[in-house]
Amino acid sequence: MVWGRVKAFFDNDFEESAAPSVHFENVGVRYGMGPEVLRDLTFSIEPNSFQFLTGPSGAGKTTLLRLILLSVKPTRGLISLFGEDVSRISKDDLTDLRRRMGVVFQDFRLLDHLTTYENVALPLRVQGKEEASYRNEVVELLRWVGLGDRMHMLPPVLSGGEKQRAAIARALIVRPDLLLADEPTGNVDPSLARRLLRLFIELNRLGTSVVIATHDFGLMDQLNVRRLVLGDGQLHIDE
Amino acid sequence: MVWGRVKAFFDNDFEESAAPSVHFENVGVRYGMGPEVLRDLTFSIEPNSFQFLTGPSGAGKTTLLRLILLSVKPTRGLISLFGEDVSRISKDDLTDLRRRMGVVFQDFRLLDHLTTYENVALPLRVQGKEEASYRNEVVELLRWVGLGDRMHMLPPVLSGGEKQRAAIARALIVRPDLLLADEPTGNVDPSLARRLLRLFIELNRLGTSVVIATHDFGLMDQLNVRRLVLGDGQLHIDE
Amino acid sequence: MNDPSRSGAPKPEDGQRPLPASLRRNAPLVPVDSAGGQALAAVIAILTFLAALCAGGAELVATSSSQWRSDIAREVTIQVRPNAKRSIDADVDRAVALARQTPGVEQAQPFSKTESERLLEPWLGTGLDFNDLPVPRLIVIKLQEGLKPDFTTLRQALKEQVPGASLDDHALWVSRLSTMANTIIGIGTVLVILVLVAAGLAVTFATRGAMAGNREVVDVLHFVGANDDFIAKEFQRRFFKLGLRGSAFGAGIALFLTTLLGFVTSSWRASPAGDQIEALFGSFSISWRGYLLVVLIALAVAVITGVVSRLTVRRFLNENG
Amino acid sequence: MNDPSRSGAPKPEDGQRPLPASLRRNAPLVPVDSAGGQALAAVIAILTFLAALCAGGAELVATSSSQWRSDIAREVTIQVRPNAKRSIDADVDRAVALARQTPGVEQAQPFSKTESERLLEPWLGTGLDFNDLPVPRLIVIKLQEGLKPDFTTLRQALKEQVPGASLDDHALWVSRLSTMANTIIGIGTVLVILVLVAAGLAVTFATRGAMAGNREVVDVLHFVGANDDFIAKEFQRRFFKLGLRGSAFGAGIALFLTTLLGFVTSSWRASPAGDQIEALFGSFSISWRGYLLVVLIALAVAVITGVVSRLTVRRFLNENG
Ligand SMILES: Nc1ncnc2c1ncn2[C@@H]1O[C@H](COP(=O)(O)OP(=O)(O)OP(=O)(O)O)[C@@H](O)[C@H]1O
Ligand SMILES: Nc1ncnc2c1ncn2[C@@H]1O[C@H](COP(=O)(O)OP(=O)(O)OP(=O)(O)O)[C@@H](O)[C@H]1O
Ligand SMILES: [Mg+2]
Ligand SMILES: [Mg+2]
Repeated sequence: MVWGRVKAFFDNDFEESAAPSVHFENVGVRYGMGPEVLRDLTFSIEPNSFQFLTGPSGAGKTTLLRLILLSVKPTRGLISLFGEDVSRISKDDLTDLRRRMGVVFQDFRLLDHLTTYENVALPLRVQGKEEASYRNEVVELLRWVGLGDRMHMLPPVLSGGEKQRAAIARALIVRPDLLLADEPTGNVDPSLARRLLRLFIELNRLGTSVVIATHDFGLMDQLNVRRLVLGDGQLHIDE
Repeated sequence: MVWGRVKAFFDNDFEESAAPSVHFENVGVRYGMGPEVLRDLTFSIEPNSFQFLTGPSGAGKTTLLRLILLSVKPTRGLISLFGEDVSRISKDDLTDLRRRMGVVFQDFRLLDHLTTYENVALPLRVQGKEEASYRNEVVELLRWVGLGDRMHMLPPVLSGGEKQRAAIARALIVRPDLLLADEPTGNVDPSLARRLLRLFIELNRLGTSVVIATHDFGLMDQLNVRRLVLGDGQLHIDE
Repeated sequence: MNDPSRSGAPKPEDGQRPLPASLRRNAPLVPVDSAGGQALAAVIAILTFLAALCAGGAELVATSSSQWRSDIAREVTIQVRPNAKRSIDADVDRAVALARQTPGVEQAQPFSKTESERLLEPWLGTGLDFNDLPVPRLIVIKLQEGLKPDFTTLRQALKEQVPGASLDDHALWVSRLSTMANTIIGIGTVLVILVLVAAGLAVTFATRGAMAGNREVVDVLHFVGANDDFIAKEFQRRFFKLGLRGSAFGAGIALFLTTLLGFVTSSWRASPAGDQIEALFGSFSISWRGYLLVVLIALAVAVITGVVSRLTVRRFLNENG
Repeated sequence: MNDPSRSGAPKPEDGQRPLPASLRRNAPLVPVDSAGGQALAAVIAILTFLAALCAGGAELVATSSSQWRSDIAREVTIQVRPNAKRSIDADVDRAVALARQTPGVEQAQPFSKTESERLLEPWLGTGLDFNDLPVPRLIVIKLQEGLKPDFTTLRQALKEQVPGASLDDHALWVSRLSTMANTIIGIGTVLVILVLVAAGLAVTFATRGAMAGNREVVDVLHFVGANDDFIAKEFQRRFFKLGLRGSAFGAGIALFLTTLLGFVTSSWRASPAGDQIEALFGSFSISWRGYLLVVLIALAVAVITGVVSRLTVRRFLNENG
């Protein structure tokens, strides 16, 4: 598999870059005129690290991920991504940053008019790559997440878990430097969840920083890694 | 609370009706030209019963619920709802049947342009009820599921778990004879899940048949009830 | 956490805050500003505008032409040709007397010699010495309005008593002008119908688009117990409002533009170009009938929008279970 | 289940089925049949159709009027009035000779007495004994095409040698007809511009609607690393296609209808009503210039659609981060 072959390259590459993938300093955010959903967040996500993000429903997990994705602006504080301050970033740089990140949305956000295959290949197509160069890889990944025979179906006819797996595959296909997954196993059975977790772990081994937002203690208990716990708008870190 | 007051009525009412809420006989279904997703399903859901529906991702849980909702037609076999054969049902009867059922969709299906309050009140509004007659009840239920201060927000700005709770409230508000919930706790934390389960149990006590499709063994283990397990298109029942 | 049904009163986690004064927003159940909405209103406005222009133009021609026509039809002339053997003045007097006897004739006025000569001027050139010419003389007869008297007796009498006289009731010209005007009115009407059909088409497409785009909403409404009637009504109400808004806007602009044009042309009227335009199109000030027509068209468009969208929605619902 | 990166080859659960021949569908990244799409195409078709009709009408008037005008301008007449003291036939011959000497005159043809009399008939009535009348005589002069000869010398010569003659170059009529035709052409042009503006507006609204309806798609494209340029291009391509389709359809119908009308009117032509219509509007067969115009308008609409939607998309993307 291609991933095995590029492993060495990634390993070398990440040794040099010391800057954390994500760094928050005293970040606070509110929606509109509402109360602060998150306040005084100060933390880092190191390159090649693995962590869970948890907290009760409505605690702000998704909001935190959206801050990292730059789709929500903090009302105060400083955010830097890959060592770069993002407060006055240009549109082009934003695109570049986004190409280094993979996201699994809580509500999947697949494009309904594209097949599963096309959805998963979308990030590569958007980057202007030739189809021949990624075709095998996409198919391989789809088979690994159990969508080998769903490749040509449109998302609206997929089951909930199938959509979720397609969303995961789309985030993984670019082998991003930073993976943000929002409740990526909420719609699949425990054995499939384990299988998907293995995929995240493998990606992490290849050099990606992984952040998984989840409520699923069963899933978190399988892996002894750092936990970022949100509650009452504040962050508490379990190493 | 109003529910308490109508309890006696429901209790008496259901003693007489012996017909099962749902009855399947040799039902099979396929989508388009594909393989049979479900085959040879024969089972009943008794009035005032409580059961979980489980099985791996893609096993056909949602499909089974959609069969009961009459939004998918079986390719063979017989389905009857509340003692009535539904193969040649008229449009008016279909509306009547649907008003006796409450559904929580796996993907919520809230109307994005209505507030949470309006979404929850929708089934009552559609039935032509006056707002004054249901207003307190809706607010009460919203507070119970923890959306008391989200009442006037539109679904797109709700968190995943909040949407799910709004969807649950919309299904419960009409106190249906049959409640179908598809993965109703996939996006909430375990303690909230327990709280929601209590709501379902209470509804069941008031006379509703409840079917909860879920992957969550943590949830199922809390209640010793019948489990309908789907696998390889076939149904296996754990009493 | 208490079980609500047993504890009598719920204990929500956010305390017993009083309810806000009103929870009712009465939001439409069908999203109002969905994709097609604004576009549809704009398009309906445009089409109404065009329809109103066409109708206004046709009305203008109809009004002017009916004026011309009645003017011309009300004016019958008797031509008395000079005859060396008779006195032309006596002939003219005789013919006038005969005409005045005919029922339905309001007035019969002979042209004087100078007037007759001036009539011939454009055709025979100016500066001609008319004394050399035995110029025929005209008698202009004005008919009572609305009456179409029978001229056979008059014709007969003239033939007998004034051999050089001939009666011209302009039938040919009236028919020519009628054909012309009717053609223009016909074209205008066809254009209006075309535009209304276009509006209907646009609404059909937009409704189908909106239904397809709102399939989710329709599904949800079905699931929570709404019947087709209810859903169709919701959609229709929305489209009727859109249609009314669009057509009112379009008609408003058309009225505004017409009024403006009326002002502009009335200031042009002195210029020779203005004269030509006015001769062709009449003055641009539209009568109350024109305004009424524009308002009617706006209403028609709104009604068409409502009806077409209702039919489309019903068909869509029947097709899609 | 094996870990793919360590086992070298994956062992998917559905076996190693060979890949299908092609996975490429090249589906557009922007949904094609979204709500507004069909409606927009229909509306563009309608507007193109109307624009084509207006343009066609204007072109028709332009062509016919330039024909009339050049015909009229090319025909200059000399009127020779009878004079008891001179021989009219000699005068006519003299005038003809003088006209033929003038440079730029192609032909000078005197009307015979009968022809002249027939010309006067509608004005003096039929059955008149023209022997009694000293009828003026006309000489029709045809000018060489494109030339506008100087008539001052001719006028001077006529004045000296044929006192009863006067030259009429129809200047007044030409200017009248010009004003009329130009007004009609102007109105047609204004209508075409109006319709094009309407098309632009409709596209703007539809694009904004489509963007709002596809906000999710835009978001996703942004998140997977597409820049604004890429997204704008995708939208523009789609709208250009829609616009082209719509305008081609509308133009097609307009061409078809015109051709059909041409056939119908040519069968009418015998009837008197047909005569009137033809006199007014010319024959309905549009010249190649008319067809070209319709095609140009269709192209213009498509281009407007593309450009306007691109601008709208860019603005939308800038406004919405
Ligand atoms: N666009 C928005 N406008 C206003 N409020 C918002 C918006 N998005 C989220 N919120 C509110 O912010 C709070 C945090 O939302 P968020 O989605 O981050 O929670 P979460 O931790 O992801 O919850 P869940 O586990 O249920 O998905 C919620 O109460 C939500 O209602
Ligand atoms: N409309 C459809 N057309 C074709 N295939 C469909 C359609 N809907 C569902 N399927 C397929 O039928 C199978 C069963 O789907 P279903 O949604 O019932 O699964 P599920 O048990 O609910 O799974 P999950 O737990 O992932 O939600 C899936 O493989 C799915 O791809
Ligand atoms: Mg969330
Ligand atoms: Mg499902």
